[in-house]
Amino acid sequence: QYEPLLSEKDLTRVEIGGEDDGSPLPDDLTRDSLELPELSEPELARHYTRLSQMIYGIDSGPYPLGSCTMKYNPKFTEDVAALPTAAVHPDRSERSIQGTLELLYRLQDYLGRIGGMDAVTLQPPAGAAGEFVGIRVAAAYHEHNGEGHRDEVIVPESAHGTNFATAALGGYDVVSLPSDDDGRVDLEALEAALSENTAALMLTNPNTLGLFERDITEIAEMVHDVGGLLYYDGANLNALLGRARPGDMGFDVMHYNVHKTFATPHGGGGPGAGPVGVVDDLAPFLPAPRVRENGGSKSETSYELFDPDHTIGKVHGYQGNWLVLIKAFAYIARLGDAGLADASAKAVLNANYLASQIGYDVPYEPFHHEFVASAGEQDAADVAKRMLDYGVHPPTTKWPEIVPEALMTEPTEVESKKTLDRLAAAFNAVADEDDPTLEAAPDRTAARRIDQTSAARSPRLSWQTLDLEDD
Amino acid sequence: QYEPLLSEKDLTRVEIGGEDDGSPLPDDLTRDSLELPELSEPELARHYTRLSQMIYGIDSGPYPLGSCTMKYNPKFTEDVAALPTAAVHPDRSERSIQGTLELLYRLQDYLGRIGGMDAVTLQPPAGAAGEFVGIRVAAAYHEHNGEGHRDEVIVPESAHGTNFATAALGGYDVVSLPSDDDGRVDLEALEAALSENTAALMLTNPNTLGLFERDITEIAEMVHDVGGLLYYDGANLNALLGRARPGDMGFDVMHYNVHKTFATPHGGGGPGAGPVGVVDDLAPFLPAPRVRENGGSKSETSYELFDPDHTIGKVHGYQGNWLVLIKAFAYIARLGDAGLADASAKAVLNANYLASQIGYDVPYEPFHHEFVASAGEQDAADVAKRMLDYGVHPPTTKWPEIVPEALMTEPTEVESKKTLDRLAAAFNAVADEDDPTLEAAPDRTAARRIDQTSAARSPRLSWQTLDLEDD
Amino acid sequence: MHGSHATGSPYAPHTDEERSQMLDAVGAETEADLFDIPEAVQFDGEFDIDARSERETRRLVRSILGRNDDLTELLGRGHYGYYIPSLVDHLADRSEFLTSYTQYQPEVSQGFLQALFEYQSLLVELTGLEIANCSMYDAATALGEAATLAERVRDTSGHRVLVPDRLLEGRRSTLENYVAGTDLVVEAYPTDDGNVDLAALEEATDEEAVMLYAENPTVRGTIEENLEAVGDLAVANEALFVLGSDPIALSVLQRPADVGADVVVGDASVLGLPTSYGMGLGLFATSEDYLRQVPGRLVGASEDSTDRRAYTLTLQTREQHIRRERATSNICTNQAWVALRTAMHAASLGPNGMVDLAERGVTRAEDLAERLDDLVGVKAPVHDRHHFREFVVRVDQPAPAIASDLEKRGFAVHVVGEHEIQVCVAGVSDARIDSFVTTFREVAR
Amino acid sequence: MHGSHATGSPYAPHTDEERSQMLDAVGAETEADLFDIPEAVQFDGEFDIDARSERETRRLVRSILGRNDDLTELLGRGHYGYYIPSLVDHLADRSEFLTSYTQYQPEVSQGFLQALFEYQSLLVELTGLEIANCSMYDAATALGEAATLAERVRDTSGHRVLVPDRLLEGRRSTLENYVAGTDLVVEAYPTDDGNVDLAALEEATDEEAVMLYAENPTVRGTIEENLEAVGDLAVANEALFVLGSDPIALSVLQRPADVGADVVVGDASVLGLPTSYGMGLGLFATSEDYLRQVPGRLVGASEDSTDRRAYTLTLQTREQHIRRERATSNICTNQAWVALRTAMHAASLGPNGMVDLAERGVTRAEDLAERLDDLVGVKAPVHDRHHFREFVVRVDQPAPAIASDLEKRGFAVHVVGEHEIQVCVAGVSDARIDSFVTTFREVAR
Repeated sequence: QYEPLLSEKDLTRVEIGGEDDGSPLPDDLTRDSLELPELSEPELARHYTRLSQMIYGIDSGPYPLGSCTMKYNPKFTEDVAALPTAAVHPDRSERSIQGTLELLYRLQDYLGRIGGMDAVTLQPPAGAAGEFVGIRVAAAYHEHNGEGHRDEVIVPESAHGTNFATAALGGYDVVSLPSDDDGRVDLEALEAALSENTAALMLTNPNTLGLFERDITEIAEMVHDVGGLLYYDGANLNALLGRARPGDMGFDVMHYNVHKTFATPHGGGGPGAGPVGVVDDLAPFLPAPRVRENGGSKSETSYELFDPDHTIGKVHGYQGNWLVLIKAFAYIARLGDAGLADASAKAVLNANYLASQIGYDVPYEPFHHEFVASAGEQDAADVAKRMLDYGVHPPTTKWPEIVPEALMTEPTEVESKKTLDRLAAAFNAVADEDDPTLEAAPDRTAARRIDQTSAARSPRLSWQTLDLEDD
Repeated sequence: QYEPLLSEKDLTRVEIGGEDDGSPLPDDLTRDSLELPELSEPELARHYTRLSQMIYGIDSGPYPLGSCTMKYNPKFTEDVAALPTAAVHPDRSERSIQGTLELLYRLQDYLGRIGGMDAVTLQPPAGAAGEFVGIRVAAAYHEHNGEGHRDEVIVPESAHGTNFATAALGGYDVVSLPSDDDGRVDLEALEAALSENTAALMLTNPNTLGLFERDITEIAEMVHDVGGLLYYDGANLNALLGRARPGDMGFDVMHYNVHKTFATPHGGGGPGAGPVGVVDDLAPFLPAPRVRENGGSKSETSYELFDPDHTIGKVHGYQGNWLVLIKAFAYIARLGDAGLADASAKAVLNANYLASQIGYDVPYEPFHHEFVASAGEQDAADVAKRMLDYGVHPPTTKWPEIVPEALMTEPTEVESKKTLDRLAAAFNAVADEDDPTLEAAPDRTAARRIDQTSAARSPRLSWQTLDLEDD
Repeated sequence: MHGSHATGSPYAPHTDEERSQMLDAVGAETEADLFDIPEAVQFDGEFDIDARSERETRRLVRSILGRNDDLTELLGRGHYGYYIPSLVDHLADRSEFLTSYTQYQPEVSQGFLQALFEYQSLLVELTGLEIANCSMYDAATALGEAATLAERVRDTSGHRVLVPDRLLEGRRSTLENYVAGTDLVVEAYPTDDGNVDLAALEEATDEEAVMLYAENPTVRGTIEENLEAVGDLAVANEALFVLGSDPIALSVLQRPADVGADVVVGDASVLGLPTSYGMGLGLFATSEDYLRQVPGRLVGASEDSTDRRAYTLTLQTREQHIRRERATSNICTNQAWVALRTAMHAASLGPNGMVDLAERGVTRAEDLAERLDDLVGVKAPVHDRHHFREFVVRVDQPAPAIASDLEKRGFAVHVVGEHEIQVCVAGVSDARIDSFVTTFREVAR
Repeated sequence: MHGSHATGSPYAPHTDEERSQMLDAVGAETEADLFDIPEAVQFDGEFDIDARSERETRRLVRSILGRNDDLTELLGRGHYGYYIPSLVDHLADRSEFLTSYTQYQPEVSQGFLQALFEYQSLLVELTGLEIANCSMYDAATALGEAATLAERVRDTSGHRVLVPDRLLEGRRSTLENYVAGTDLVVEAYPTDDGNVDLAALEEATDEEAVMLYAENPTVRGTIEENLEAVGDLAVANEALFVLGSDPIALSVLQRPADVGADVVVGDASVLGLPTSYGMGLGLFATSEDYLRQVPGRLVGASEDSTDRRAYTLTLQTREQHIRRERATSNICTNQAWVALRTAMHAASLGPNGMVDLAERGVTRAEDLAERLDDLVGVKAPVHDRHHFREFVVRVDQPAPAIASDLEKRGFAVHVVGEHEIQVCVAGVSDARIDSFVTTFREVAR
């Protein structure tokens, strides 16, 4: 059932200033009026309840979006983030927010251990912001060493789009690296791409095909040999928890997607958080401030903020997405070593089991937490739309492009065998259907197939552009 | 989409006792095993999320159940009931729970003012329990006065079923009272029913037709003249807030349905709360304990529990539904005099407006917060089922029986004109439909028309009685 | 100056314009015209209740409840502070569950009906009895309802309801009120070292007995060892055997059906509800023999018109809204939402978790009793029985003084005799238990 | 002993039996067989992170955060403690909102898309500009994105980004990082008595300027009086006029479109989010001229195949997952859920409530300034301007000492100069303001 816009329920214009309204400001400092919906709490409760019913969330069913690690979000982490003691203003004195600083310090420490990194900043508010910190840190490092001429960042063709965009935002030329026949970094191509102008190679491991870059040690050596840095994109870290650490593989800098690996909810697009870990050599360049211990009394350690010596400054007004960081801390503290390792083990088991149950071809293996199937003669986007009709969320589609009509699938550890069987049944049912059926899909959803071309050709980006209907 | 039972998702049998399980108890004190579903948090979150989606709640749309006063439940009242300071054990010392006692005291006071009553108990956990307190108090009062012979309670034919059942539970003979042609108490019939055996007359005002008992003063006199007591059923109090008070009308005892009048959520059937107010003469008989001030320090009043002199004892293990009482207190404190009076004003306006917009005949008026329409040649139960297809909740049906095929409708004050128009449209659409259409309804709901006969004829009251399907 | 609704209900959505249109439609100038109240009974006074903003109201309640002391509660006797998984709050608070009415339109209430059906099934497994209703108010009222059931189903002219002498006052008093309208009489039988005094009960039981009531665990925390004997006694005298217990205890203790219980009552909110000043959830399960006499609502499985399984309230002819004065009970509004929470908590624990929780109640109580027993001037437990979750402690000093001292130091306990204190381990962390022992040593010497 | 999952993830639902079946299906003995990690880089150490129960974890976090002092915050400068209606938490926490992903499958995301479309529309009304995206991270990053937009759309060879000398350090530093990969240079222009020093800005502005940035209200709480002049200056020099503000200020202050703003940035989480140690919601609105250059996600209306209105992410060819290194920004994960909360809070206030809240920010700040100005050794406000919600106070005593004394007595304020303190009234109750004035009198003398 269609839910009208708030503006279709009411629009009330309030006049501001003028003669007798009692506005405390002179008219030349104010606007004339404000026109917005004026609705009561019962009406709003129903509006947003109805809207929520037209959303597929993680509590609705499986959500196997490749590279997105859509885990179940434990309910209790919401409770701890909602503690009144968590609501502090960013300009509070350090002395008065020892709790906040302690939690940040502990999370820095946890993440350092998990990634094998020496120093961590929690400031980046998302994965892409973490990448940006990595690139800016790399730039500052090279500059500091008199190597400011390095102007290239190498990115594998199959990498996440943010890697390219981030490198460009950092002012680098992007050198794209093709995969080899096995779907991994082509060492010869890498050799060719590397030069004295190389600032960094950005890599995710396992890569977007779910494959571990077996030559990682050699890759690290090659990059380091030309004076470049090795960046780890943490999007796929859920494959490795407790079994391998980027720091041990030779990576110099990495980001963590806590809204993937550490189960903080994705919120319909965000907020997430993208902490960055680095090896000792890069620590002086991290954003300011970070948190450290400063002694304190016998019974309680105290904490303080400090600016790294050669800090790049800030990439966020304050310290990033604090509420998200609390949830990530709580998740890690809940699972501990054994839980984290089990999460990866079950994530990899689930991906392999699911792949074994579906009829679509999976060209590259051995994959880990995710696999990329090919829809073959079918259009992958249509396959996805049709899967919606079976009550499950489809995988990421048409990417990475190395697999034709890619169905990039990451079930995560939270799905049971029964759910995976149901998901496999949906894949297989769609695999047997013909193109017209697929093209007509979905037909059991709140909206039918949406016209993207019309949306983009005549953009209507606010209710002000629509012919509103009176509710 | 069908949601399997928990037991269809898993059943795990745990053995208890036996030789090597390490049970701390000897086998003869334990059961052999326990067989229940063993499921993980993600699976349970999805189960209950899915179940919630198959429920129509107050945030889903209008809920015009006559006599049920299904108001919007303000969200903030949940927050105050969830305060950690509210979680206290019933055996705590009075000194250590002054907050709880103060809130109860203030609520007793609020309710007394609103109902025009001298003393209030908050113990009854529901309206029917409040009625039971009223009947037990009446019995104790008569007994105390040497009038233990009074063995009849008079109840109007159109009264709520609980009135009859409560009087019977109290050991009284129920004398049923017909309505007059205007739908109100028939004074002659009342005269005939009253006698020296009359313990009480139970009345709701406005009555279930929404009509104010205009002769209430005379009725009170008649009842009191024979030595009976007048009981007010608070189910319809939402019609009168700030405009009339049972105490002023001559009622001796009344209950309040806080889950109706004071917007505490109904919880799919409960918990509610049914506080009881009485005039001074009856106060010594109220349940034990109640709360009173006991002086305290200069800065803070303190409170204590006390047993009324001739208390009937208890009707609940402790003090009733405490969490519900907090919500009721918060609602009253939020609205204040003006808000409460406005609630009744708008409730009555809404009922009158809705009645004016529907095609069904409304035989009795002037009604207040609710009206009873007649479905005429249609079956009222079928009308209700068909209304579900229009996305609204139907009214109470087939009751009171004084109106043929009754549609007892109470929109409450929380519905906007637009919602009432939508509700009226649903009424009117169904009014134009034929019987086969109505009998086939509903067809847009989670379940289609459910076979009541089959349910009652071969009762299957647990999953143990079903052939379970493996999910 | 810009706010609307400043003088009305914040939850009435009417704009001035809509209000006018509506008044026009009904032919009234103001709402007052719609009221048909004789002048003599019109109220023109004030309640003198101030309206407050949402924020101020929250602050008010927070401030009032802030007067409650923050104590570690070692309290039990029917209400327990077990940890409730976060899942329960988050899901039970979904407004579809919280704000819906009784399921009189089952087609749009399937989710709640199924949850209640699952709750009933949980109790069926726990008790071994075939029928559980979907809630009474609490243990005391469930006990009262059991007595009226006994009265309705009795074959004899008996009128005696036998209950243990050590019965919570609220249960006894409520029971007395429930039978006040009948010819039943409540009589106490003695207990012996915390359990039923079987010889005395045998003595007391005759054909006039219509109901025998026992509890397991008992109010003093002992595990009852005589249930089968009580059951036999009930059979021999054609009395109804009513057993009081709760879902956690039932997870490991003797299954009621195995000891001949005809009805099981108790407070099921030990799962799912924090300590809420006595708010509860009346558990009521019984044999299928009494199907038509059960009080309260029952959810049953059925089929919809497409032959799919569907759930509905059933056997409603037992209930007050149909049967009126011949109903099996006057209950209408019940504790459905608490039952939902209980079912969620149980589901969250699973059978392993429930058994664990129950067994830890035994071992942790044992441990604490041993540690207290080591203290000077203290004997624990008083009764030479197995204990479940709580036990009675004998102290040389006057018990009220000790309890008061403990309270000042942050602990709440029961005083159950001049020199008897009762303590409970449920929900209390190991660290707080350690601290309690230390404190107890100081105050008990 | 009965618990499962004791050593694994509590959120992985696998039973032992299912795990075996799955391993069989993939032909592995254990999960370890499925990993393809060279031995050299395998990790066989420990993180030394203990697993905890849910309850213990909650207790841990509660205990850590319990070390934060409970202060009344008279803090502002971009983050405010406005009261958030309970409605917002209850509805935004519905798991469909909280746990869903970016709306790449719009057919099953209509609810979130519509909410974001409504958020965009709110900003369009507030700014008077045609386009608002559905979030950046915070005000600082939105400012950075505005500069890169200026760089992309510039007609000239200019490279100067002019910002006020009094700019929050976090905004300035973030801006510097965002333009580090471009030829843009950030330069400060002077302010005068809290507002833009117009003469100095005119002096500083030339054709090399690609962006002029001003804020209203300013960081010192003054209402900017020179916006139109700044707008004219931007037009004259073909520079982009970027204005910093927030939704509450925009409810009453001059409409950005009316003063010639090309872009509006700021922190929209002043509505909908409690103070969260700087967590924010980057507001970004601009003219339709820059439609194809906007950073971040845009929700648009369209039709579905049955011609019903439907919403979808649109113009995605601007974004990184399509355009890669030629994207308008690298942003992917954003602050969508915060935008939802902001939209809910705004809807809850309505236009009357928003104007009220804004105007009360003016009058309550005025009142407090007057009361402080009456104190010995205190001048308030420092600037002879209209103020919005906050203002600077001059104190004779050293400001850090005063702030420290205030903190000891329960109040947090900003120190903004050796003898300057900044205070903010937003979200502070009248009672606490009274108490603050009393306390200030004591510490300032």
